[in-house]
Amino acid sequence: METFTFDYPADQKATARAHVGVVGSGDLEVLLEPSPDQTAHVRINTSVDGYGQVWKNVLDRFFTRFRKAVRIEINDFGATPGMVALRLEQAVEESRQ
Amino acid sequence: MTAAVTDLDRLLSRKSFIELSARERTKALLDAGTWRELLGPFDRLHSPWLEMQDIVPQEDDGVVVARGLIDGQPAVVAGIESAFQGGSMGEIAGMKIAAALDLARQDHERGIPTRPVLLLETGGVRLQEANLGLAVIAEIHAAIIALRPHVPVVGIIAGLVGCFGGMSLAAALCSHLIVTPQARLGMNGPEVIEQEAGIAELDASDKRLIWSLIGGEQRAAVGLVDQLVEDDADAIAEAVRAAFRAGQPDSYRSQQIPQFLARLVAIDPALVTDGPALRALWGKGEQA
Amino acid sequence: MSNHRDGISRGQIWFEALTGQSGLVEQAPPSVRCADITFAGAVTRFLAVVPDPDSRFPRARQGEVGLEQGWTLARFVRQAIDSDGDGARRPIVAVVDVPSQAYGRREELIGIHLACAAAVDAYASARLAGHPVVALLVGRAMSGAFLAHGYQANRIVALDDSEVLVHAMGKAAAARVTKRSVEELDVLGETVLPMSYNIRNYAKLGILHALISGVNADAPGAADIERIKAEVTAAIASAKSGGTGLDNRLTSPAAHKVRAASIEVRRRMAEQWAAP
Amino acid sequence: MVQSLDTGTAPRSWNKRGQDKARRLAAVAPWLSGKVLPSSRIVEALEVLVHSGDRVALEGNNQKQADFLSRSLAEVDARKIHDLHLLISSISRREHLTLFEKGIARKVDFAFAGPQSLRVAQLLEDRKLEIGAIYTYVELYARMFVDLTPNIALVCAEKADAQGNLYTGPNTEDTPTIVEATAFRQGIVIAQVNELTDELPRVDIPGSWIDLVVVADRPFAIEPLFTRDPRIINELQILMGMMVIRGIYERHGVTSLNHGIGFDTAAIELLLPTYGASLGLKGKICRNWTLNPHPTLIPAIESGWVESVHCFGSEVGMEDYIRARPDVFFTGHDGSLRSNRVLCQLAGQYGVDLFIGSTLQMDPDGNSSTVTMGRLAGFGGAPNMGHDPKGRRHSTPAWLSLITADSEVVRGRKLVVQLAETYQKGGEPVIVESLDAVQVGKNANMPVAPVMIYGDDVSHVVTEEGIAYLFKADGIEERRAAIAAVAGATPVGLKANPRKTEDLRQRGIVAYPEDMGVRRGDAKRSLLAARSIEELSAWSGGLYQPPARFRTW
Repeated sequence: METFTFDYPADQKATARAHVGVVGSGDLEVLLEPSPDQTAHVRINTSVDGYGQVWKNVLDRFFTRFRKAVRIEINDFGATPGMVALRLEQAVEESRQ
Repeated sequence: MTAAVTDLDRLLSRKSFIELSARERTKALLDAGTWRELLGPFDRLHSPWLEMQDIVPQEDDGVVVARGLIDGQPAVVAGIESAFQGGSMGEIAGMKIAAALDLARQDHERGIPTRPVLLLETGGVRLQEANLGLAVIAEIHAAIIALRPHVPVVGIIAGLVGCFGGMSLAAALCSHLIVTPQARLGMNGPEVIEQEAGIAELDASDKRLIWSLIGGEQRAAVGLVDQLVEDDADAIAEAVRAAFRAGQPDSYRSQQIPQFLARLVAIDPALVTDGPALRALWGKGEQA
Repeated sequence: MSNHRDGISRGQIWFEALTGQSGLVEQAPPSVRCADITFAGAVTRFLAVVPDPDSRFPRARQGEVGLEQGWTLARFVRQAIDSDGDGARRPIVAVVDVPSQAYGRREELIGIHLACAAAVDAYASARLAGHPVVALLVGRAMSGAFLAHGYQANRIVALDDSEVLVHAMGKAAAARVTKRSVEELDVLGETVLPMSYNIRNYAKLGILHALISGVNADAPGAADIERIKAEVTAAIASAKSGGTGLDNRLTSPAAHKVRAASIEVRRRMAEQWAAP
Repeated sequence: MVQSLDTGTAPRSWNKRGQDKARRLAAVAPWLSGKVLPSSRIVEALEVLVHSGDRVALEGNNQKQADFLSRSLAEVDARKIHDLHLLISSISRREHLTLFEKGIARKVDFAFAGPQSLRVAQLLEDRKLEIGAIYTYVELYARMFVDLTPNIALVCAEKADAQGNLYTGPNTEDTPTIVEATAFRQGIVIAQVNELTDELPRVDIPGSWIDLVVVADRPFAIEPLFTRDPRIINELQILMGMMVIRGIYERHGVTSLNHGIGFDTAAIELLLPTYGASLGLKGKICRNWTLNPHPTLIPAIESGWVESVHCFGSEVGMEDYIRARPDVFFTGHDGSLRSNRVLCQLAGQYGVDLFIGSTLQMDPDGNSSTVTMGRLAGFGGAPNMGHDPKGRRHSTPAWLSLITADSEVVRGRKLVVQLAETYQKGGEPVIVESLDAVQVGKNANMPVAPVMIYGDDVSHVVTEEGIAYLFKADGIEERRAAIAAVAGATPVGLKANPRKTEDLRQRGIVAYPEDMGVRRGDAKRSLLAARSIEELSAWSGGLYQPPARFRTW
């Protein structure tokens, strides 16, 4: 198990929270909630070690499109980057509802 | 022709219950618009033991407890998420269920008729929390038995993980147990039996055999569960409502001691080794 | 392993030592021993599951809790509940040395889960009806077998002995499943207390009423027996003075330390229970 | 030559092959009753009928296996019979390689070695096995009619009669082709059958093409290789399936097609009756298929999408369903499926608008391969269908829609679509700088790298990120940029230039889900017409009877 944290600049306020996914094989759980400061904070617990750079790549791409001040917590059980991106999108979509 | 079209619509619109996550399952059983989760993921009550063993936790520890109404009456549904650690019972997961049952009992003692439902999709004790998993399962048993005189405790095993280990005892203690054909109910999982007793005792890879021994249809055919329902969320929700409307059973299966002891005496262990053999003895028509 | 002194199990040794009887009952399988004796001035029912090499069910010959054992335990406990009626509720003592539930194809087919649930039901019903129920751990208290025979007691007491252990899975199997060596499991158990196979670590979970040291568990002498009788008597008295639930397992100082999460779950769920 | 007539030497024989065959058959004649050889004599008979150095065609494709004959061949005395040259479409059973370990065979020409690919690589390294070439199925059979005509064919069928007429049942597959190549050039054809019978349900191979029939010790092995359990289909595969339906099938009006096996394509099949119907596409796309009878196609068939399906082979459990749908499937007068691998491959090559399949690796140029380190898996049929056949002359709207050149003389193009999630489970990128196949090819001394589908044949690449319409790309640099634009967080994808990507999106060379009106949030399993094997069975009205391993009830 490995833990990473990343911060990204944010310029929009978030209001709602969202939870998607499950910590099952090839999947992950995403908790998204408003962050009090002008920054997006991401914390990742992953079962697969050694993929810090890939996580950064996936999040870098996500935060080029997403600019809200959120706290995102991820519990990952070996999801592919594609699945991670999909769950992040779903969390954003759910937080809009 | 019309019939065929209706069939297609039915196939397309059918909502599989097995498909649903534990959270969605709890929603499917509660009256629309009444669902409210207790100790949800944002409460962040996750296992204190998994991270010590390098295992990623889940923020709800794999159990969803939701309150709401069933048929307009107060209810609580506890659903086990089988995708997380095989639906295993750790300290928090198990305690969420035990606490929900105890709070439901306290409701009844105060005159609030809270209806309890358990979604039992579990391999049993979470090995990484071994003794605490076992301890909370004992507490779940105690809580079901204490609550049962007040209100039927309805259990559901939908599939596909099945209900095994100490939680199979919890299933057996429920006032009313609903299964689908995809469900399995047994104390020891097939793999464990193969491991402990050898492949000659049981070939765990033979799925047809496994379901013929402990699958939902077999359990229903020999009267070890109360109701067999197709894997359809609406049908299961209706079965739950009907179970509460029907009220208390005449007797609990786990208290039919003379009947089952007599049945055991009548069994020749050399002959009764497969599903059909047991159906011949205990099949529909013959009551315990 | 399971057998001591001429193939007699610890469960049987202690059952006989405490009751002075074999506990064999006509019309019941010899693997379930039951005796009512006058104990500390009151009729008390003792129960044990012991090996029976001639059992009709081959997977339940070494002291496992199987179909016959589950239903028979239920029968003996239920009998005590029914016959005591409104009178004095006799104490029930489960002498626990159970290596496992019975692992077998027939057992699953015929419903070992229900047989064990029947025993659980009976013990819990006895407790709720006001019988002081005490579990005395003299050997292994494993997994589903312990759930069926002992874990519903108001009070659990254990001998402090290396062969007394509570666990969800045999050590070798657990090592296999978790992909660890047996030695690694032991090391892990020192930090992850619920994983431990050591009864002293189990005691730290706060579930035990008493851990009794200095007793010869394999071949108890007269002093050992008197000592345990006194401990069981004390546990019965404690059970009588407490409630009929299992709440006491979360109230000990040890539980507050190690099971803080359990306590927190109960506290916060109660808070959220009623609509906001 | 004329001189030799004058010298008085014996005239040249023009039937040496026939005479040789007659001699070999004469040696076993005493054991035969009609054409039937007692099963107990099979090893003995093979030791007489087969000669060292012979080319032996062994029927062993993905599904149907002449396993009694292959097991028997592995038991012959290697001192008597050795150095055989094996022609086999699929190396899939242990004993296929035992032949090489024992020295009975030395050389092999094959198309696929999935289950045995590790051992093939090992035997190659140990110099116990020589590879003639690795083929697509059609290619291998083509050479049987050119320079690799078999001396012996070992084939299998369900039933035979006393005259040697064969009934193959629904798994006709490769049998007619192998038998034809052997029988008509004086080779010996031996057929194993499950049973002898007086009356066959239908005749798939005439008895005059068959020399020997032997009853197998047990029914021939058959594997459910084309069954994909819908429970395992995940939301990414659904998302990609939605993009394919929207961005390719609808866009190009694809009416005839071939699907590879895989969960991605299974997802597409299960999305047609739901997502496809919601787009109003029923009847407009996906009408005619060249495809094994995938159980996941059942909902599309039942809801009226599918006009016809021609099959390479059959699938375990689909027999009764196919029998009950003769308007859709090619069936014999006995009611059961008639499959034919070569003809279906040909149909898939020339007759359809589109091929779509998943790949395990793709390079920046769009070359793809399922070969990974240490495995020599071969190709099967994918490359045969996964290319643009330049000999095609008929046109369809889909074929014409890929024309990009502006000229009086121009041809259309087949759609060749490669599906790839950017990363495999386990964290390996799928889109890579260099294919493993390049190194594997070098290690195995292959003259060219074992590429499955060449990049210049690929018209579309689909990942969970989006679609690259490669056929529209102008030049190699733009192709690469389009692939990089859908390569996600892979090293290849990270090199994508955002400005170039934006330009490609503007020009319709790259499309992301939002560009084609696909909502990621809609990619839910509830969108599948069937979410489990039992639901497939329900769709079939109980006619589909899944094998035990797929049963969860």
